[in-house]
Amino acid sequence: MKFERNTLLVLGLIALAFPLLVGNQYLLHIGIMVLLYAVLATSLNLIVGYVGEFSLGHTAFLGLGAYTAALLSLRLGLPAWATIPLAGVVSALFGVVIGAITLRLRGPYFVIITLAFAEVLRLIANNWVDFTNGPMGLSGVAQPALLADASPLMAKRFYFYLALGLTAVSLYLAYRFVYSNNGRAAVTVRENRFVAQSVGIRPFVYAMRAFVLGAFLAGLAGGFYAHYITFVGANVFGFAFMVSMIIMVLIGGKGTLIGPLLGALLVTLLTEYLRELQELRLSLFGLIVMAVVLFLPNGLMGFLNHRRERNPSDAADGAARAQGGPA
Amino acid sequence: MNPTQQDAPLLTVEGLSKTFGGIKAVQEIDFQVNRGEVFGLIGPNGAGKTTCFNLITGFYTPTTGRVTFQGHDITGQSPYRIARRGLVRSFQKTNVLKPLTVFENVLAGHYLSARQSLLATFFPTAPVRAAERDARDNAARLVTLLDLGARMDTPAYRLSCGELRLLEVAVALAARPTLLMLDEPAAGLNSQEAMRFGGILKRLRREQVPSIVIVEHNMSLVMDVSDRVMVMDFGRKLAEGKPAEVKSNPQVVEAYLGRARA
Amino acid sequence: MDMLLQFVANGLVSGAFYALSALGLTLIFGLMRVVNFAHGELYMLGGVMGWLATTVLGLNFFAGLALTLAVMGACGWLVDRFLIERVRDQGEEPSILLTIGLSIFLTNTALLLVGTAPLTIEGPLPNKPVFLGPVVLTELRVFAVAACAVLILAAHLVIRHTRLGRAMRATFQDPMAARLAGINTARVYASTFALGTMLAASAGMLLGSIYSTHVSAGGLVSLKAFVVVILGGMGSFAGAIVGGLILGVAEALWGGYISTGTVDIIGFIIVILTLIFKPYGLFSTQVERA
Amino acid sequence: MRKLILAPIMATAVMASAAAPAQDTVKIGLIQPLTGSVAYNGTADANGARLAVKERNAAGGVLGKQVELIIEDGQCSPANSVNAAEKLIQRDRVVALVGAFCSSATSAVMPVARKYKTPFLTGVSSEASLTEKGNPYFFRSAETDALLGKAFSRLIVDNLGLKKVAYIGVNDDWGRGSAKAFEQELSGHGVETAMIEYFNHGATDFYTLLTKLRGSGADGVFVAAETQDGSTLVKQIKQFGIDMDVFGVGSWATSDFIKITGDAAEGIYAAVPYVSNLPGERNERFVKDYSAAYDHAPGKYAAAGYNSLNIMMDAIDRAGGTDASAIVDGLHATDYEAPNGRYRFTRDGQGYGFDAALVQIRDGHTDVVATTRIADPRADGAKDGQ
Repeated sequence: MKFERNTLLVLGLIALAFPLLVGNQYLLHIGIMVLLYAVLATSLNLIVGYVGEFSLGHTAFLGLGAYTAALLSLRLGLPAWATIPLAGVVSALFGVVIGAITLRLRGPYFVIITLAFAEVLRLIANNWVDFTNGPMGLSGVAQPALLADASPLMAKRFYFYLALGLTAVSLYLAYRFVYSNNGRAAVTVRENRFVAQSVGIRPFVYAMRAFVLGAFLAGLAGGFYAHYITFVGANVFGFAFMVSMIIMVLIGGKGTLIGPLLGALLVTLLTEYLRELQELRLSLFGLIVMAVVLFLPNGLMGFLNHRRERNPSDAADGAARAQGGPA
Repeated sequence: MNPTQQDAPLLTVEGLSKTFGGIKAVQEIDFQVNRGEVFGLIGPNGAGKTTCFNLITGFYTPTTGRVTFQGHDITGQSPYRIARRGLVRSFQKTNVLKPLTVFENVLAGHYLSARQSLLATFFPTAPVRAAERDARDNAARLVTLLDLGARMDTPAYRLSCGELRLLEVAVALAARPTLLMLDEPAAGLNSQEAMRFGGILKRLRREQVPSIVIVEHNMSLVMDVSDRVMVMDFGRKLAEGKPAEVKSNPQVVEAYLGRARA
Repeated sequence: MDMLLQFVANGLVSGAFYALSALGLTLIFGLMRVVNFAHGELYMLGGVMGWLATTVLGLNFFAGLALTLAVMGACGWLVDRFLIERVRDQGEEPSILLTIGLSIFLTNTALLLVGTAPLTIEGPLPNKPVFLGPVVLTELRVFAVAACAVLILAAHLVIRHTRLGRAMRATFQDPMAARLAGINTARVYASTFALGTMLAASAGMLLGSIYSTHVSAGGLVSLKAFVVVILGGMGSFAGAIVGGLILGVAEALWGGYISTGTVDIIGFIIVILTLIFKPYGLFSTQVERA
Repeated sequence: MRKLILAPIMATAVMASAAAPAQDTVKIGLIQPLTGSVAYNGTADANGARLAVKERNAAGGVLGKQVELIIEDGQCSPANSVNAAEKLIQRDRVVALVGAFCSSATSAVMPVARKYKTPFLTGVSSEASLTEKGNPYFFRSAETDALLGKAFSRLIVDNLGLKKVAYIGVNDDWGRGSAKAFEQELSGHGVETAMIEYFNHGATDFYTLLTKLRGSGADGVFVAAETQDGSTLVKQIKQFGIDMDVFGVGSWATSDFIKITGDAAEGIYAAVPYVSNLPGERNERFVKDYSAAYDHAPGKYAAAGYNSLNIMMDAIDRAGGTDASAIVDGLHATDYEAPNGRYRFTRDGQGYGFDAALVQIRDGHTDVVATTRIADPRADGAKDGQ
């Protein structure tokens, strides 16, 4: 817990300094994408890692957030500081409805029903032309007004800090959730439903809370996506985003807060730098994904924690906990 | 608390039956557990003890019968509701949160005392923080109480069988039960470990939870800790009474020894 | 009325094709519980192999099919032994991620090797129309439906009446007990995966001869196949057939009377409704555990 | 642990600085879908582009330097295309961008190009509104759906003599746009509309659609579909025994299409901006070079890639340097002799003046029935206003 918090703080400091040290806008862009994916992976991790169910429909919330922000911005002219939180709220509301239906199922059934929801939303977005502009998509989503006269570099820095802010909010909420009674209840449900019920936990409630929180965060990410990319089409509901998120969470290590961040960083950099290999890159990417499953079954964090457990110098963290140290 | 409630039995089971696809697993069981009492439930394998446990704690729904806990009818309620009333159980097959440490397991058991809204989760107020601190202090205390202090930060999957049993009791205790129900807590322990477990149980009774129902195979352990004992066989109640009385009951002797000879 | 008949006929034919393309998944997902996202890619490889065999090697359709089955069966066996075996009994996550990785690898490697152009496989029969009253079919389609029936029957017979089939049923009911009874479960798993792969590949080749195929055909096939398997109740061949037919007819009617642009939505809506009201498939008798 | 996180960032920084400019070549970035479901067309476009650059370099390049074409895979996804654009502009320091293929992806790249003041030309994306966004860096050397519809409606009415037409399009921006544009134009010529239906990309079974088509009473059917979908659809139209005039847009007038469609392709019409047997010496040369390089004749997208690169390289030459505004001016001054006519741009950056052909497939070959010119939309608008 302390280890996670300290690592997160250090990462946050590095991220804060990053735009000031780096003037290259491509790197800033990659940084922004890493942060966007960090929010997405963190939100998915709440479901995969803490509810313990494998959702393949998480893009539903990314897409809902993106469309909400784009429509509010284009139709009602709302500014980004209003559309992005509203995107989260709309996603969370859908999260309540979808969660209430899907969380009654488990295992492969849950996997498929969540995927079905995302696909239904994708098809609606693609065909409800009057509302979503169908396959033509929503283009020209406004960027924040204060960027009107800013240089591209300033704009990039602004978006970076905006994304960093969202990441910080996401991690704060996730951290609070995970290290509270709620998160412990969710983990208890994940690990053993019988124990959970016998100590008074109503399993559905905690699965639901984590699910809705995940939906909210993914919605925020969607809202940010709409304003940063400026174009929203039905592909935000698509399987491609889902695959990226899943790979990030599992490569990084589910059920940890740092894991998804590591995953977002590694996978985004990997996909960008594999560009050098042109046509070979996706084949190689597929192989890397398989290799991670086979050789790092608990993701990078699992690997590192394993190392850490063997390393006695890190045990101090544990000792503090044994004395009932405060949160 | 008014005196009538104080004197009334803590748990009353009346006419409890359960049928699984035509097989009568439990038939017409009646018994009461009083406040401050350790109640033993014994019987040969397949006698229906665990089913009885599951019926009382809501993991199975009774076919007929009534379960009353502290004056409330809890028949057929969900397990988590029953747990919230103060009736907390452990399991026959070890059920702990394997990848979590001993401390984390026990902390997770403190769920009820640290419940909070989502808002309070994200923006904790002073009372929420205090509750959280209390839960942590109490978890550490419980771990020590159950002689697991040295294993505080060991993941549960590394524990020995005996330690797992203790951990399970600690998790159940964390939920602050009024009545603790233990399902074969000494299964898999050797006699020495079982003796030690008996000692811990007595300490618990003094310090933590006065009322306990215990299902056990280990006769000497049950007879040692229980105030009263009920014997089951083939889903029915065979006998009930003080340990010494039950021990000399011919039917009980028949049920245990008769079958052992056969 | 004529329209309705034709819609239903279309739906039944495409439903049979859906069932066919989902058969492999019925084994791999339904029985083995591997959420196989590479299913569509195995189907695609069947088509590509079929194209290689018939066009490049110049074999006739059936010789090509035999070759495809042999190669793909071996591939399936290897995939199971070297990949799936290592994540068996670890829940869905590792196998989903593994098969997603596999599908990315297969699609893009196939793209590197045979390119992006659509590929046609010379079918065994001409695609001339056959008129049954107001209903139009083609010989090749009738053949494909028949082939579909044969494959389903064959797979059914294998599972019901062979030693391998018995071993399979025992293994999927209780792997531990099967192992104690002397069944080499690792071999059973690999054989099942190989069989599933062969079914997927033969569907890919057969349907490739009716339509055409290309290296990125897999994604859509996977999605529809999951719909079919879920509708039919996991692991049941009869269920897969009914699931396929339901999907086919529902799509035909939706496309016929509502709109063809939104036709994919109906399958997912049926899946959602099925899982809400009959959580373990339309024909499953399994009850929910406590 | 922390080292592990920092390492890739450091590596990134090092790689980025290593890529800093020592411009001895003129770099142009091309974004196309090279993987995924549109990869077939994107690859054709990239092939055409490569050929254009190779030819130009053999003839001395532009501004006395060799041209370096950097091709990135945008997968037709807005986010990935933006990633590719950022990489091309910021890391590779390209002086101009071409591409993105799908209108959605192009639409997402446009603000990036504008932000970095990088000239951006698409040779494919046909969504009409792209050139109406007032983006001064954006140009389109392709027909819009509306322009193509306008150019062909008269031809189709005259040559095919249709009274009632059904419209079928792939359910994406291009398919919907084309179906709508042709429907509008043909209605203007008094052609009745029997039905408008869309199908999803990758669909394999069109029998339901065809049942509706058969019942619609149309005497002709317009189809907006790419090679794969179009071929399957056309085959099934013939299987279904539907005897209607089939005409459409898409990369149909290619040997690949004819090869995979077989006999079913006989007699269908395609309205295309380019077909390999267009008359003229300029086209003959292009077809010969392209066939030599890739073993098959170029289609619509190969020509689009070839033309867009040539237009961009011409503009850079005219600019006399790599300054963005000079290149933009150079693009405005475009008067490019393409295999399919002369390209010029309106003030909005919309290309016009090039030819488009109505082609019929006969005996396994493409037959040019008639050609028409994509008119200057402004001139046309003025005429309509009278």
